[in-house]
Amino acid sequence: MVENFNIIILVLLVVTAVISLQVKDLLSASMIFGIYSFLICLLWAEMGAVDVAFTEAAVGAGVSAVFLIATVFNTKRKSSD
Amino acid sequence: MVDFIEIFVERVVHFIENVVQPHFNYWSYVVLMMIGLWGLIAKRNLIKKLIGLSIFQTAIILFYVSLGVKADATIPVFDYEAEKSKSAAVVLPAEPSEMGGKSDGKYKKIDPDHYANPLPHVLMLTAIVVGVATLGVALAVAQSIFKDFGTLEEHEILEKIKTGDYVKHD
Amino acid sequence: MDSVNVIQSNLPIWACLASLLAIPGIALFRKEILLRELVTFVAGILKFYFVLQIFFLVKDGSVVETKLFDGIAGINAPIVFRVDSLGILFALVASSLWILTSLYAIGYMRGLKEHAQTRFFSFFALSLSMTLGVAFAGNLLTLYLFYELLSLSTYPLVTHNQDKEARSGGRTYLVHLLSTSIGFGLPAIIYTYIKCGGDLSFAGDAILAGQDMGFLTGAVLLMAFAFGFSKAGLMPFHSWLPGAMVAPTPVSALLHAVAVVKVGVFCVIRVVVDVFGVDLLGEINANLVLCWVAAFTIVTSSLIAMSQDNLKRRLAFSTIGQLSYIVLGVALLTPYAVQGSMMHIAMHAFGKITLFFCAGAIYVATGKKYISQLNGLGHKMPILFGAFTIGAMSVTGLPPTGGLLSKMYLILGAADAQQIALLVIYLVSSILNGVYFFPIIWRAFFKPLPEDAPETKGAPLACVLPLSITAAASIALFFFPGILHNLANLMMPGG
Amino acid sequence: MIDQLPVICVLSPLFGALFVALFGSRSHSACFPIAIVSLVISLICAIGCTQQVFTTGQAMDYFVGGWGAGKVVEGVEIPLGFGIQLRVDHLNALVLCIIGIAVLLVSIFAIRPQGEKDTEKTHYFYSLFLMLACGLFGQTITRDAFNLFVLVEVSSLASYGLIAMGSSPRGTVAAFNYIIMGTVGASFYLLGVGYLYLKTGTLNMDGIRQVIELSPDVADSRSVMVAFILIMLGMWIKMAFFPLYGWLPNAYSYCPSSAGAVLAPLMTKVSVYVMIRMMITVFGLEWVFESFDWSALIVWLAVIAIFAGSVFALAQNELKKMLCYLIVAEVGYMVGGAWLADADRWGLTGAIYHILADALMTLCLFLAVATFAKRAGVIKLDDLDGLFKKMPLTMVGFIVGALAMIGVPPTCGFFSKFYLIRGGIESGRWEFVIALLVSSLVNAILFFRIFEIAYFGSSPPEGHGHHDDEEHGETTARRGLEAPLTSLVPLWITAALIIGLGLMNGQVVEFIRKTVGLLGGGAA
Amino acid sequence: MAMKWLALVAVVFTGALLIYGVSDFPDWGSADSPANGGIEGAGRSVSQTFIQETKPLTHVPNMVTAVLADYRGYDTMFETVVVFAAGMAIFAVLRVLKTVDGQHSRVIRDRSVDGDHQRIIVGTTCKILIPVIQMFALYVVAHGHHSPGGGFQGGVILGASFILLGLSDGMETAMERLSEGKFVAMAAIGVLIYAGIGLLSQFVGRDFLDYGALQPLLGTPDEGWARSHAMLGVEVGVTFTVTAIMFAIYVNLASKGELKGGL
Repeated sequence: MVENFNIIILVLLVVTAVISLQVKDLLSASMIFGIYSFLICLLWAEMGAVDVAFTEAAVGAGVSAVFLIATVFNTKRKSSD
Repeated sequence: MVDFIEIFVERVVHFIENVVQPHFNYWSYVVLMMIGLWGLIAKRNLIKKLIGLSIFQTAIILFYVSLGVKADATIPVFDYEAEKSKSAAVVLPAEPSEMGGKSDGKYKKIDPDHYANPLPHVLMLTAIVVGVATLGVALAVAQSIFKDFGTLEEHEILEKIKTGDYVKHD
Repeated sequence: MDSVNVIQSNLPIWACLASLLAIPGIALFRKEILLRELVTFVAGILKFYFVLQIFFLVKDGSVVETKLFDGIAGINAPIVFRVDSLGILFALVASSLWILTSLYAIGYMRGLKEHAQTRFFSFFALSLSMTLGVAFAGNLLTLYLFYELLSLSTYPLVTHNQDKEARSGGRTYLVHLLSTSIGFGLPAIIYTYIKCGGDLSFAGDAILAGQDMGFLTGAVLLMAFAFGFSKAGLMPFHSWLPGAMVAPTPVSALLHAVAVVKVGVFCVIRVVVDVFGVDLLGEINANLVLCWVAAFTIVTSSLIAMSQDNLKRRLAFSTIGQLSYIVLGVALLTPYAVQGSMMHIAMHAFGKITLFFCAGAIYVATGKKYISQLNGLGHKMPILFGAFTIGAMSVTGLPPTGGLLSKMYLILGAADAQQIALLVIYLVSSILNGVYFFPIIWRAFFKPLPEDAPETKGAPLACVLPLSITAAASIALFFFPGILHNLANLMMPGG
Repeated sequence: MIDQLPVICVLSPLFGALFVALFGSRSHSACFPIAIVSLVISLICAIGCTQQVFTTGQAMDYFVGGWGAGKVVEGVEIPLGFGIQLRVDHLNALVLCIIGIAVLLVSIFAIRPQGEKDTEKTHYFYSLFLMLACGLFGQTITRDAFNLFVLVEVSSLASYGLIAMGSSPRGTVAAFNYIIMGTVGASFYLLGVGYLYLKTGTLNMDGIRQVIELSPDVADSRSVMVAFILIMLGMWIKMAFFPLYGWLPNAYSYCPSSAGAVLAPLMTKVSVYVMIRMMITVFGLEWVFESFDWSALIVWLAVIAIFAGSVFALAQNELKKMLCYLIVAEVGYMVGGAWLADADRWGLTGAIYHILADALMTLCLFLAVATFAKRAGVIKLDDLDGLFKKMPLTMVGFIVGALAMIGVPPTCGFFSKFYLIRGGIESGRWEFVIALLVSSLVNAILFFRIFEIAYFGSSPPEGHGHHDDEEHGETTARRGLEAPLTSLVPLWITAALIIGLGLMNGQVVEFIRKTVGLLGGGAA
Repeated sequence: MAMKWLALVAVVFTGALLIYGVSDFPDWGSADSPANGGIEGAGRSVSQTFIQETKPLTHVPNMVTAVLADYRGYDTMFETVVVFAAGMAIFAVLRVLKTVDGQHSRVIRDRSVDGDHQRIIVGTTCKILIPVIQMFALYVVAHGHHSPGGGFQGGVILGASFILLGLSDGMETAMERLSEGKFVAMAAIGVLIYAGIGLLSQFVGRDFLDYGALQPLLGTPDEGWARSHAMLGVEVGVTFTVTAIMFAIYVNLASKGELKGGL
């Protein structure tokens, strides 16, 4: 059971990473990056790295998404590529 | 023709079995890292570059964490019940204070394979925080660039530097 | 050679420091011109006094040594002074002429109301102490160290006038000297350093003595050294010397007739005598290459000198020729030739400096630079042109002047070495020297003065006095060559 | 007390930075004294450590938190690599002193307000400056691979701040590129350490080398090879080695002048030191030169770096940009020198000596150029005209630095070139020797071009100088423009050190040879 | 377009290099890989020592916190310095000290416009939520020894609560709670606490960050307990710094450095 949980998350991870880079609108890119952080936090929790997962959840999904959004609000939202 | 396909399938399965399978999880971090690196170089928007950079760093953290994984090992927090129930021989005091605080080394019986390796986790705590700190500074610099150039697209910025029409402070 | 007793004394350091200490003095009395010139003069005398002291120590063959810093690790190449007969001979010539030149410079500068004199005199003193540094160098590294510093400290002098020609002259001057010294000199030193296992000092027998070296490597290394020390003015790398004529005359007089160019030749002698050793070069006869390069330089420079109308450029090309006399003498390796070349350093120095002094004096007095304008000036300035004639005779090697002695030794050396072709070149080039000097004297004395020539005032006494002293000295050297002779003898026993 | 010195050396700038952040915002004048006191303490500690290592001949070990290898704590015998180890040995003692001196001199130089508009940010500047110093000190003496990564990040973050706080827009763009490249470099290094940890099980540098020497299958395993490549790649990015130097010229020429004066001499040199530390201590020179045997390729890369650096420097017409390309060439010297696989390790000795020499030379040049920029507004080459008259004292400092860069004997530049050329000849790498000679010629042309402009003025008067009626005697230079004392004193101290290091190179190299002799294969 | 191809080439090359390295890794999750089980002949494996000796040495069940704060405490101190340096760098880069009209104008937020409903819903929920978040953050810091958590996680959550306040009620109210002078001082004091504890053990005569030396000061039964309490002190220091700097970064990024207005 644990094995294919791993695989599902890995596939989702790769998908979110690629989308986050490809999507034109920076706000949604930040959102998807938040999801990416949250997913990788799940993967680590499954791998037994509880502390790292907790930090990634708080720091990655939480704060860095807020910083990205704050910057996008203060600059242009449309990205050319 | 048929046996040719069988041989081919058998070889692919064999290949997956003992080349990919044992190291599959290690390949995952390589894939993520390459996505991050590709985003870092190919993307023209500065914010996208930073997202690529963060993916690049989290991939490295994934590699480190997968170093310390042990099959069927619990999280690296010492739990009383498991140690107590595991073997009666381990006479564990209910509370360390009963022992007057002195440990007489009875815990040697702890089986290290039961717990995940804590060292990579410590290293990665540091790496995550360093990653956020760098992201914060990079975003601040990006905003400062936006203040001067009015755009975050790399090719437009280079254009403006060539033509020199950015805000010139005294 | 190594039985010589070594005297430890830091006289050489004092000799070098004498002119260095003058610099703060000069800077201090920036405003009072008289005091400043006095400081320069006193420094000159002090330096000469120290050099004389060392001379009395070295006269009987002993060597004065003193260590400044231990330089490179792993090998014994400390920065050390080691004064032997060759070193003291060159130091005597340089420091004695410095006194006369500083006197001359005071007159010249005051005559032309030159600008930035403080800078001029301080760098003048600095380059002198660097010259003495080269003279006293105890090993190849110290030699290279002071050689480099000399070319840097003379740059501000060469470009003193700070105008277009000074700039381009300075540029050729530096590009040539630095590129050859870094391009050829440094690798050569390092190759020797590796080949001889790290002992670069000139004491004892030659550095590379006993090394098995083929003709090719020996020749390439020798030429790398020869071209590395491009101050010796060997042909392809000589063009910095005419370029440096842009400098005011006292500079070109002392530096480019005596100090700088003689440093180049001095280094070549050190290389041949102390780095390779006469016998090693003899075996692999790599010295022939150097001989023919020097011979080629002599002939071509004499020919070019004939075509030059500018007086100072003609003297410059004649200097290149005379330098190659010395290089050729050393390259012949026979005792007579080496002694002749060492004596020629002194003879040529006194002769050529007189000529430069005269050129400067003419310029101060009449503002004329070109030979074609010199008609009839002999009657106006008889003493000046008299000294000019003596200087010319000394350089060409005619009887009453010392030049004859050194040339005679050189010719005898060439004969010893059975190099008849080189002997012929010696004779022919002496004739060529005459050919490009005597028309000037002829024009000055026997051509009528052009009618419209403005009333010319005589050259200042401070200029005329030194040139007459040097002229007298070159004659005196003919009658009492004793000092030079036994010094040269010490360096190369026999003959 | 003596054996506490290594930690105090790292901590005093940290405490300085904290106090500056605490009290600085209120009174800007308080920043400078705190900074000076903390840096003087760390310099004293650095010199104390060197003295100790020099006299006892032994390296100074220090285990943070008391977790010394082999020490018994509470009945538990502590293995190597349990805690974090610091060690001051022959190699990093001198680097420590050079950093201490450079940082102190630049902090004195930076007291006068930048001249840029935001003088209110001096306390941020000093706080970042001291943290940069703390990071550099820590990087030099740490003996733990991961700790080195954290300290690299500390000094990099401080340098990102220092570069980006300037007022010039191009500076912020350059800072952004520098952040990206610096983080990628540090991440490659981290990945390399991860690969190493996976194969050797410990993070302590000596521990890794023992495992590599101990078990042959680890030594020639692929992942250790890849780990070495990754660490090298990371460090080459940090030190701007040839193919990866894109960020350096803009970053160091458009940043505030006093920031440039501290970053240019130190950041790249400490990265070179880290590379050499990796080669000697973590992998061992035998492993590097035998089983990893790519030294020919890397020396060729270094040769290209030297040529490219020199040629680009020649093509520049901005003064600071030119010096930055010279730094790229100097890094080529050091990497090339370190990778000459010559028997007696003279190339490596030359590279280590060149770290010290080049730090001082670059410091001297950048201090002088910063003073020109501040006092006389010199950016382009031809703004320099007539500078000899306007700022003769600063010009003297610049000349000493320039002569050292060309490699004129008494200065340290000549001696480091001497050892590098010797290493080059003995290892038969003639292309490296030729590259060194050509680049010193190009340096000569570069700097004399500057002297000419400064000496003659960009357009010298036509005709012969002395006939027009200049007034007699000295043309009094306009004294007004001469640099203030706070920028002259550091410049002249550096110039004196350059000549001093040159003359003292005998003892210095003996001292360095002990490291190379002890750990390297070559004879001492 | 050239950049795209360059990126592809670089990515493929590094990817191949990394996978080439992966080929002789120990198997996934194997307990006796060099990292987990150590190499015979090279002394006791470090990570096994961590697992077996943390309980007797420091009485701290959570091995990660023990390694983080005590054994490799020097690393974590510099990590806090990294966070502090990031804060200072952001201030240096973004902070606009002289506003256009030359003096530090303080914008008084006009509370008259209360009518917009969005403000009411978000305002009230946040008013209830923020105290709970802060309580949870302090719990995380305090329980770092027994359960996953510790200085960094707690600090970030505490910082996030202030950011939430800034988002919901506007930056002024958040700045009133935690003004610029306060959080810069807070950040500096956090690192000072950390380094101070380390220095304390040096004053007592043992090495830097050797918490065992604090046993006489803290009056604990044995050195292990002293280490456990000192670790808590260090975690508190880290929390201070991380909270202050996270809030500082948000405040600067949101308001482009003028520290007023905000998102």
